[in-house]
Parts: sequence; C-alpha cells; structure tokens
Amino acid sequence: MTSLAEKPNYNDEIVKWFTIATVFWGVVGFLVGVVLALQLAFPALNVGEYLTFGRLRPLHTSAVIFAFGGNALFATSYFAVQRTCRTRLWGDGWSKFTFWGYQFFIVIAALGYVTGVTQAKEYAEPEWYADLWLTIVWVAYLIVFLMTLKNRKEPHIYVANWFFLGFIVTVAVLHLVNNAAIPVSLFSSKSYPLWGGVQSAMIQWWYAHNAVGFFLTAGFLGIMYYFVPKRANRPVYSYRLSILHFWSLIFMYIWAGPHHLHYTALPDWAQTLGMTFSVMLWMPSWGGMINGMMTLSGAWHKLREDPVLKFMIISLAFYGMSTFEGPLMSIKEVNALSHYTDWTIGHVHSGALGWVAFISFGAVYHLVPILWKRNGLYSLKLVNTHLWIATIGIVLYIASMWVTGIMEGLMWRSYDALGFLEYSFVETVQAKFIPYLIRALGGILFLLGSLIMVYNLIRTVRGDTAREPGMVKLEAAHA
Amino acid sequence: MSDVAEPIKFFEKRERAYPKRVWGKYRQLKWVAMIVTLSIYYLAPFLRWDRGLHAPDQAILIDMPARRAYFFFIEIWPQEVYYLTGILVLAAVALFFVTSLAGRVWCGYTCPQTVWTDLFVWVERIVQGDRAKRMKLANGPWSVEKLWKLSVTHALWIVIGMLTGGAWVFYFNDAPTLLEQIIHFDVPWSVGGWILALTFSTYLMAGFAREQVCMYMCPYSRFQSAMFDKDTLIIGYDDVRGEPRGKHKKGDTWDGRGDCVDCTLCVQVCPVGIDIRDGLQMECIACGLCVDACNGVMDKVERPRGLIRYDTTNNQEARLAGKPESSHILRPRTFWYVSIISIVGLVMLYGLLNRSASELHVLHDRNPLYVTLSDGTIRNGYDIRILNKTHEDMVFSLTVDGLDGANLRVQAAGDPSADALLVYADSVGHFRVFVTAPKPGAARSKLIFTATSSDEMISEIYSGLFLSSRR
Amino acid sequence: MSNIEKDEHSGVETTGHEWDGIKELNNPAPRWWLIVMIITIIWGIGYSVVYPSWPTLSGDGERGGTVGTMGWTQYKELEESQGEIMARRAQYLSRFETSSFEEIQADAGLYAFAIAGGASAFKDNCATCHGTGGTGAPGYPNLLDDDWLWGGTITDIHETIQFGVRADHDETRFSEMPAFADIYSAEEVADIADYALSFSAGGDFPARGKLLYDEQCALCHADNGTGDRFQGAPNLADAIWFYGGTRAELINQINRPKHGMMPNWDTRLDAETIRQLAIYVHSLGGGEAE
Amino acid sequence: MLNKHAALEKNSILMLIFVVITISIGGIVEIVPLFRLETTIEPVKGVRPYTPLELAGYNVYLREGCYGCHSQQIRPLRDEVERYGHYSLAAESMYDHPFQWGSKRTGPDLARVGGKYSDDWHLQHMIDPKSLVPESIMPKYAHLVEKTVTLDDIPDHMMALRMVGVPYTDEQIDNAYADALAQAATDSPGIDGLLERYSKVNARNFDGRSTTTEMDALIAYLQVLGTMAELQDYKHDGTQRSGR
Repeated sequence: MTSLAEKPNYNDEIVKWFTIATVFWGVVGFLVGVVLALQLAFPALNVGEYLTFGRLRPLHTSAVIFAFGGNALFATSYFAVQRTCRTRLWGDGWSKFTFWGYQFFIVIAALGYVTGVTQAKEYAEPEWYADLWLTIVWVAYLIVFLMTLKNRKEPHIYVANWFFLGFIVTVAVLHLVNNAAIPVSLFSSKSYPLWGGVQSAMIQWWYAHNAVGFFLTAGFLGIMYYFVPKRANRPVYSYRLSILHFWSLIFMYIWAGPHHLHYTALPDWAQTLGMTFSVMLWMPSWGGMINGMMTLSGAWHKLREDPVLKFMIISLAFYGMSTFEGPLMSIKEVNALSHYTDWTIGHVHSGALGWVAFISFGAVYHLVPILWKRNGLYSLKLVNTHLWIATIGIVLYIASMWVTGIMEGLMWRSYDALGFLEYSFVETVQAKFIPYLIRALGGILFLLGSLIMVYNLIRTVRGDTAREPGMVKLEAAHA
Repeated sequence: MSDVAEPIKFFEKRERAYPKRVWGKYRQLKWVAMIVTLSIYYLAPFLRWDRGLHAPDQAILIDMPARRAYFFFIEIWPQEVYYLTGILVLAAVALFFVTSLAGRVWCGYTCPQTVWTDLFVWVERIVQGDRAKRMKLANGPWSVEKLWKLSVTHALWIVIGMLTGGAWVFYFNDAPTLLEQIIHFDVPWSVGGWILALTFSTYLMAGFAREQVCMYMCPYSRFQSAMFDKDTLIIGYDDVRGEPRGKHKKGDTWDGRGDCVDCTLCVQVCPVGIDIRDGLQMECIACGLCVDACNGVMDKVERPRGLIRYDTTNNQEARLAGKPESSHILRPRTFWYVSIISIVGLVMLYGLLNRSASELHVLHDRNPLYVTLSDGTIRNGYDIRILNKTHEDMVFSLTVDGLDGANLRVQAAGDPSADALLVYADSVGHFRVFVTAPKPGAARSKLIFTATSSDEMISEIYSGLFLSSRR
Repeated sequence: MSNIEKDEHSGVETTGHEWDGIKELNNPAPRWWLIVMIITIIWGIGYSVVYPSWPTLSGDGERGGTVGTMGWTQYKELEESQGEIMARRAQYLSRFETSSFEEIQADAGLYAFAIAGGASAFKDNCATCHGTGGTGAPGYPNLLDDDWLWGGTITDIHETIQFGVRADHDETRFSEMPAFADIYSAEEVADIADYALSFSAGGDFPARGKLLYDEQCALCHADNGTGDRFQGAPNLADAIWFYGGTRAELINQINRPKHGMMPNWDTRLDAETIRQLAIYVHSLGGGEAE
Repeated sequence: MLNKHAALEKNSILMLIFVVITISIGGIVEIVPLFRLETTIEPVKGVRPYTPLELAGYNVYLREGCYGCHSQQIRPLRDEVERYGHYSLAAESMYDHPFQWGSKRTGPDLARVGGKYSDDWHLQHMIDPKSLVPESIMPKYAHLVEKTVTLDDIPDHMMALRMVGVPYTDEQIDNAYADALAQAATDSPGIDGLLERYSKVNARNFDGRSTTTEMDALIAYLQVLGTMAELQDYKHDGTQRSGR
C-alpha cells in the first residue's frame, strides 16, 4: 500500500459534480425511456407537437448514452486517473470547463431534439453547432487526461487508463468524421452532412457501432478495471490478458459497423467484413469479462455481503451475455430475422441496462461515500433492494423484447400454402401490445430502482446512517 | 515466472480435472437427475398427441416452415409467441429463487453442460478406469493400449454427440419420419447440418471444455453468484470441526485435532477441480460429490457425517461465534420470488385458458378510401382475415352493423355468401369484402364486423370504419 | 521489478506494479480463450474466401469487392429463395392456362393466383393512367365503380385490355363523338347539356334541349341517357361522369369531345398476364356477371 | 513482447499514437473504397435530386424523427420484396444527406411508399392514424396541416446540398421558391417550369388546403419515395410483387 503521507491532493470536487450529473441525467434518461415505452403501448400519450415518440427517442438515447454514460465516464475516469497516476488531475480550470461545457452540450442538444433540430442520424442527432462545441469540450477532456497521465508518479500506465484513453481518442475520431457537415447558413440550425446515401450509411454505422464499442464498452471497461479490483480488494487477474484483449478489442471493434447494414444496398464485401469481424470480436470482448470475473476469485465471499460488488458482477454477466448475443446477431442469417425488430432493442438494453448502468451504479455507490467523506452508504439494504428491483426490471425488459423480435421476424416472413404472405404489417403491430406492456413494466421497475438509489445517495451525502449492524464496517474498510 | 530469461508464456496450460468415482446420496441424486433429464430430452419428441386430421400428432413440435409450435394441448401461432416471454421470465425468477435457496444446484444437477460432462466422464471411466488410471494413461507415453483406449473413448463421445444432435432435430420435424430418413441416410441438408453442428459442439463442450465453460464462459453462473446471501445453502466445510487436519491412524485419539484426515478425496472427486476446504469458490457448482466422498470417509473412520455439507454462511458464522445455528428459508427474498412466480404463472394460465380459438382482422383499403357508385351510394373495400386456430374446418358468417343500409358482399372465388365463409383448420382465411351503403352524413362512420362460427360457439367482433367523402 | 510478490490466495506472482493499491497478477491468459479466438479467425478467413469480402484495389469484382468462390451475391440468394415460392405458385400456372374464366372463378387457388399476378402487372402497366388504386382520373376511367364504358364482365374487360380503345389494332374498340360546336350554336349546346344533366339531377329542362338530344344524341346515349356499351357511349343518367359532371365541363365535352386512348396490350403482355389482369380488374369491385 | 509493451505503458503519447493507428485500419479499409462511386452505386436511370417542395418534406421527415420507426431500405429478401416492392438500390438514396435507411420497423418500410396510397389517405392518416388504421400506434401529426412550410431559405438549403455533392443546377436554385409553390398547387402557371427542371414530378394540391403547408411538403416527399429509379431497366431485376 502506498503510504498515506504521499497521497496527493486529489481534485475530487470535479468528480463530485460529474457524479451528481451522472445520477441526475440517469434518472432523466430512464424516465424518458419509460415514457417512450408507454407511448408505444398507448399512442395517445404522444401529446402535442413537441413530445411525440419521434422527438423524444433521441432525447432518451442521448440522455442515457451521452448524458448518463458520458458523465459516468467523466466522473470515474477523473477519479481513477488521479489515483492510478498518484497525481492531482491536471488543469483545474480545464476540467471545470469540461464539466460545464459538457452539460451545456447536453442541454443544447436536448433542446434541439424537442424543437425538431436534428441531424437525423441515430446517436449523432445534435446539429452542427452543438457538434462543434462538443469537439472543443472533448479536446479539453483529452488534454486534461493526457496531461494527468504525463504527470503521473507511477512508472506504468494502469490498464484502466489504456481503455479510457482509447475511448477518448476514438470517440473524437468518430465524432469528427461522422459529423462533418455544411450548415445551410451561419445563422441556421440546419446543416447537411458531407456524406450521402450509401457512404452516409456506412460512416454512420461505423460511428454508431463504435459509439457502442468505445463509449459503452472500452470506456466502461476502464471503469471495470479500476472499480472491480478496488471494491473486491483483489489484484487484477491477468496482466497479459489485459494486453491481449485491449489491443484485439480496439482493433476488431472498428470493423464491425457494417453488420447493421446486412442485406442493404451496401456492397456485399463490406457487409461480410462487418460480419466476420463481429464474430472474431467475441473473444476480445470476453477477455474483459474474464479478467473482471477472475479478479473476484478469492473475494467470492464478499459477493454474499456487498451489494455494490453484486452490481459489478451482474454487470459483467450482462456484458458477457450481450457480447455473445452481438456476434450471434451479426451473422447474416440471424440478422435477416432479427434486424428491424425489437430483438435489437432487447439486445441493446441488455447491454445498456445490464452492463453500462449496473457498472455505473456500482461505481457511483462506491464513489459517493469516498467523495463526500462518509463512513459508508446510508443503507446497504436499499442498495440490495435497488439491485433486485432493477434486475427483475431488466429480465422483464429483455425477455419481452427478445421474444417480440422473434415474433415480428417470424410473422413478417410467414407464407401461406399458396405462396403468399400470411400476415399484414399491422397485425404484427397489434400482436406486440402485451409484450410492450411487459417491457414498460420492466422499465418502470428499473426507474424505481434508480429513484431508490437517489434517495440512498442523498441520505448518504447528508451523513445519515441506517441502522444495519455489520454493514457499515465493511464499507469503512474500503473508503 | 521468476526466471526472466524464460520465454514468457502468454497462455496458460490447463490443469485437467480427473474426477474420481464416488458413492453416496448426492451422487445418486445426480444419476437420477441425469437419467430423468436425458430421458426427457431423448424421448419427448416421440410422444404423440392426437390433434385430429389437420395437425401433426407430435406432442412437442416446433414446425418452422408452418410457423407453429405445439406443446401437448397448447398450440402457438407466431403472434402468440409472447407466451414465451412469460416462460422466460418464469425461468429467470425460478432460477433466482432456487439459487437464493440452495445455491447453484441448477448448475450441479440439471444444467445440460454438467449433465453431458457427467455422462462423458462416466464413459471415460468405463473405458479407461478410475482417476489414477486415467491420469496415468494421459500422462504416460503413447502405446497401443493408450491408442485404443483413447480411440474408444472419443468414438463413444462422438456417438453420444450425434445422438444429442439427432434428438435435437426431432423437435423440429416429425420424429418417426425423420428417424426413418436418418436410418436410410436420406436427411435434408439443413437437418444434417444441425446434427453435425450439435455433434461437434457436444463433443467439444462435454469432452474438452467441461468445467471451463462454467468457470469462464457462462454468464449465468456469475449471475447466480450474486444471488447468494447468508441464508443460501452452499457447500461448506466445517472448519470448527475439521481443523487442525492431519493423517489419522486407526486407534489414535481424536482429541486435540480435527476430524479431517486430509485424505484429499473431496478434491479428487471434484468435477471442477477445487479444494472445498479453502472455503466456497467461484468454480463450485454445488454438486455435492465432495459431501458424498467425505461422508464415506467419515463412516470409515467412525466419525459423524457432515464434515462437508450443504450449509449456510449464517450457520457457519454462528458456529464460529459459538451460537446456535439460525438460517431462514423464509425471508423477504424468497417471499418475493414466490409471489412473482405465482403472479406470472397465474397470468399465463389465464391467458392460455382464455386464448381465443379464432381472430378477426379487418384492413380497410388505403387506395382508394371509398368509391362512389353510379347510383350515388358509397362502397368501401376491406381485406378480412379470419384465423381458425382449431383443428377442424369451420364455416363463419360475416355481418356488419352500425351503419344504416349497409350491404356486404364477399368477393372471392365461387362467389361465396357472407353466411358461409369456409376457413380451413389451423389456417387463415383471406376474404375480400365490399360494403356498400347510402352516402352517410359523416366522412367516417363506425362499422362493426362480426364473424360467427356456424355452431355459434365462436364470435369475433372487430370495430372498423366506413369512409366517405367529406362533402 | 523489485516489488514482485506472491498473492497469498492464488499463489500467483504479481507483476510488481501497483496503482492505488491495485496490483496485477502475472497469470497467463486462459488457453481456451486463444483457441476459440483462433477458431473464429480461421472461420473468418474461410468465410472471406467463400463470400465476397474485401475491397479490391482495382475496383473490379462484385461491386468493387472480391468475388467469393461460390459467386454468391445477396441478389442471387434472393432469386433462389423466390424460386421456392415461384415453384409453389407454378403448380397453378399450367392449370391456369387451360382453364376458362368461369373455372378460374370457381377455384380458390387459381383465383388467388390470378389476382396476385394481375395486381403485380397492374402496378407496372396500368397504374400510370388508372392510378395505383385503379380509381382513374378525369378522362381515365375509374375501374372500381360499377359504371363501364365498354362492359364490365371479365370477357368485356379482357377484350378491352387485349385490343385497347382507339388503339392501333384492327379489333380495337372504337367510337367517335362529333364536335357539336361545328353544328350547333353555343345556346343550343347549353340546352342539350341542361337536358343531359336532368337525367341524373332531375328538374326542368329546356324543350329545345330534349329535341336536339333526341335528334342527335339518343342514337348512342339512348333516349333516357343510359348510354350504349356496344358503342362505348357513356351512361349520362348516373352519378358518375367521365370528363367531369359540371355544366361547363359537359358543354366543353359536347362542343369538342375529348377522345381518350388506351393501348392494345396484346403486343406488350403475354396472353396469361392479360387474362390475369382482366380477372384482377373485375375483382376490384365493379365487375359484372357474364 | 511484454517488455516492448512496457514501452507503450510508460509513454502516453506513444500509446495514443498506437491506439489511433490500430483503430484507423478498419475504418479506412471499409469506408474509403465506397467513394469509388462507379462500383458502389448501381447504374440505374431516373434518380434525381428532390424538388424544393420534396426537400422541404424530407426535412419535415427528419425533424419529426420518422427514421426512429420507419426504415427506407427494402432488403433483397423475398418477403420484403413481396411486401414493399423491388429491393432498394444504393443509387436511390445517393442524394439523401443523410441517408434515411433506418434501423427499426415499428412502422412499415417506406422506401417505395410513393404512389402506393392516395394523397387523401396520407392526409387523413397523418392527422389521425387510428382513424384509418385502428391498430396503429403512430402519433398524430395534425399540426402539419396548420403550418405553412418555410420556403424562404430553400435556395440556401439547395446550395448547401450542392456543396456536398447534390447536382442542383443554378436554374433549379434560382427558381426554387416558385417551383415549390407550383408543385403544391393545381393548375399553377409555374408548373411548366417545374416539369422542365425535374422529371416525373407529382404536382398537385396534396392536402387540399389553400396554403402550401408542411403537410403538402411531407406528402410530396412520401409520394416520390422509391418512384424515381427506372427499375425495369435494371439488370438484377428480380420478380417483384407487392402486397396491398
């Protein structure tokens, strides 16, 4: 253990802000998600001009990916990089700028969606002015992160930071290429992207798939690599596996985009590349799961007592499931059935709710007592309640969507004995009503869980302690 | 690895487990579980269920080309696949429930990976002998004996693999017919492909990958570990009773030492190759074979059984603290799980019992919305689909209500009357229908379609529309 | 690497690095991980050989990419899978060729086959004038209503499609209404129009209108305005007007009649498709019994 | 090899450079060859840039997020070809900046919805989808009828599109405003110019309102979808039949 005397004056203030933003935007994102789920079951809930499904959907995806996920990444990377480099975060003003700059980006992007200002590219909806602003913020982020790495007191860069660095750089490249656009005029919010038609499609899915690959996978693996060993108080399982899977993951992920464009007008060769690399990506993805899981060996008993660690292990399990499902769905024959259906939605949410949100919850639960210098969380029982409500929510969600997707795929492709299509499109819409209800219920449970978290965290910050003998002790050991 | 000069291995050679044979009640339970699960798997496709002339008589069948699934009295159409959601949710919560009660017993007794691995190890043991012999054979030099023993083992594995793949395809085809085709080597390409794929994966998974699947690959096993609490039954070694361990000669005193005679049988029988005496580990699949092994030894040395047993963390801690054991099967978690299982189960049962035997869908024409006829009346066109989910041909009569003077005509081959629409068993009847009415006052009027079966047992209602010009 | 130590739980050495209390074990990666990865890579290479998969430098090949050993393209796959469905339908084609319209109308399978084929041909060939829904436009008849210029039985419709109207074919349907502007004064034409309108609208009409109508128009359009299908003379007494039903439109038509033209399709479509089209158009709602 | 990797672990800039190289390869191999247009875009005649009114409709489509529920890409799978029509070609979306292929079919594919249904149907369906399709879960877009479509800056839009490669001529840009108004009116004197500048244009009052509304623009856009390409001349001509 590093002696306490050497402990630098870490900049935890900025981490606090980002943590608050994470929780706030998380709840917003889940709430909008629930509204959307209900709109699909009860279209009358599309009220007025500004709150239709079409306009709220980008709000939901951006709020969850960029606002919730992005702030979680800022918070955890700023927290972890300081500690693993044993140096204060470089540039107080710069990091403060990244906070306000990023929140400003989220707000102008969100206002745009509701008022109909959008590039109409999935997960890249913000218009040119917001994109430009984000570029500036992102460069500041990269500089802060790199300068902190440069100032490090440790000889080696820790594996979590490889992933954070990979995520920051790659997202910058993706953002710049995909959002290249010509504005209609300097005072117009509207722009036209440089790329059109098939190139637009390829670049967009190269971007969007790697938003998953680098934002939601590499970045969150960075979180995993710091918080899992820290929470379990165990060494990382295999340094060599870290090296192998880091490089193979970032190399192969980039290729996988065209699997979103199977059987489209994209040339066959590009589709095939998307498919083969997606399948080859299976093991590189699983490398992270193995390293995380095996890190817990030797700390297995803690899983029975520490619900925060449970969040992390379940997130790894979901990570494993969705990174297996992903290659499976990238196979053309499977994709022919699954694409355009709710199976994709189920797959995305098993990753987003199960992996991204759960590892973030774990990290936030770990961070808050440390940042606010409390002995532990207000209540571990409530963490446990959150865990199980959210898990059941996810089960309802993905089970219903997975099945619905297969149902849609089967119905669309059904032929009758004479060789004519058996179902009309609208019959599939009608058949989805019950699964849509189950999905909405799953979403509501997940939202409910996050509200429990908010309550628990507020009580923690206020310094309250629930009377749960034996629990606080364990927390204190890690703080 | 301390020697830096040595080339660094990026990959670890695997330590293979050679589980030793064991006798005892958990082993028996495992045999029973294996026989029951495998019998269900292999025999279920051959069960018959009479559904009448127009439907297959296989009790469990997934008919992909026709997009139907049959399970005894239940028949599922594509738009009813959502029942599967209920089954998945039930399965998930049941797994949560069982795991919170008794740990990973699903893994230990019924998971296909464990069952087939167990079967493969049994074959291995029959051909090659028990643990010591197998290890000797594996580590020994190549010889004629080694060659034929290994060949027989692998040949038998492949046969089992083929049977596995073979049984799988029976669920998707008429089993007796397919069996005959397989015997005559006259199987469709797709069927052959599935058999091959499953043969190969069974051979690989149960023959080679074995416990590594559970250790590294299976996300559910990790998931389950998060479901443990202090009242969950786990395989526990009784430290208090067992330590200090050591060899024991017959007649020596048991005073001042633990009951563990350090025979390492618990390690030798373990299918995942761990030492349970180090405490519960992530690899443990709760199969209880070490319990059997230890109980056998305890009987021999005449000490009480249960040095290793299914135990809870609460009990372990209580003993350590010298307190009475106190574990709870009934706790909020188990209550919630049982509630969820009951609710989902009841909802599904309700849904199944109230599943309609038919459906009526009405699609209004989109182009044009209406036609003005020469006498000034208005005509609307509709596509009607009547689903007959029963196994008998049915005749429906179609009527419209809610619009004055509405007149219904069916446009189909043979000019059928709207009173006699024949819908074949287990299929969808498509009908083109025209409704003519004097021009209504409103641009949109409600029009109620009713399809009634000739025996009046079934009556489906659809609330549709009749459109006209705005002026 | 002075800080290398042994992890007490697993007995494995650490790498000697430490960050904020986190150490790394020097475990090798699991071998199966590598094996599975190699299998996927081998599979990927194999797949790339069989299917089009890499862009070519020259830009040759299947849309700028390599051609797989099977010559597979997604469009060929489509044709193959359509082939299965076509085979299912083909069983009807041979019977269709030898069946009369009555026989087809009585056979559910043949009838569905004819409608599907007709609908498909209609979209490509007829929809341009008659509209995708068959509702037509002024000058292009609505095929859904019950008002027919040349008859609404399948046989009538078949003949119209086959030979066309005022088309370049010996057997084409032909009629020509004279331009009355050359014969009558504007007032006289207006009177005729008023009389013609009264067939459907009722009410008073100028006597001169009836006189001139009976003299000039009744021959084709009949005394009571119900028209004559043998001559393609429209029914003037119903609610449907071919070139518009306002007084002005009617006057225009009497003065300088427009004469629509429909091509003969016998040279463009095969006989079976024309038969399918006739059955399809007949099924749209206005079809009449033979 | 481990020692070599240690060099990366000790130098953040070196690591950054290696990461950038590693992630660039895949993107370059997959994306760059697509700009070889003669192999990427099939030779098919008839595809033209949108008319000003259609372009305004396209922008309404984007603004409302229609791509979240509707795809515009018919895959060469027999059921899709049968349900929606001939499979989509790259050429057909080459002037879409950005593409609208979509990723989800909560509603049906729209790639060839042009000409399939009547204007009346679209109008009524947009005002209240459930009034025509009771099972529909589509939101109402009645407000589009109330809004006059913004056409003031439509030449700027076309100029921006020209900069990204859409071949609008000077003449088309100069007459954009008039062309837009002409397309949504019946018997407009401007119609001849419009027809001269754009082939195969649907010109009529789409929503029956006297002003040129966003509904006009959107329906004009929907009615042209999938109708431009002269598919009968295209070589991969599969047997396509579409359902109702």
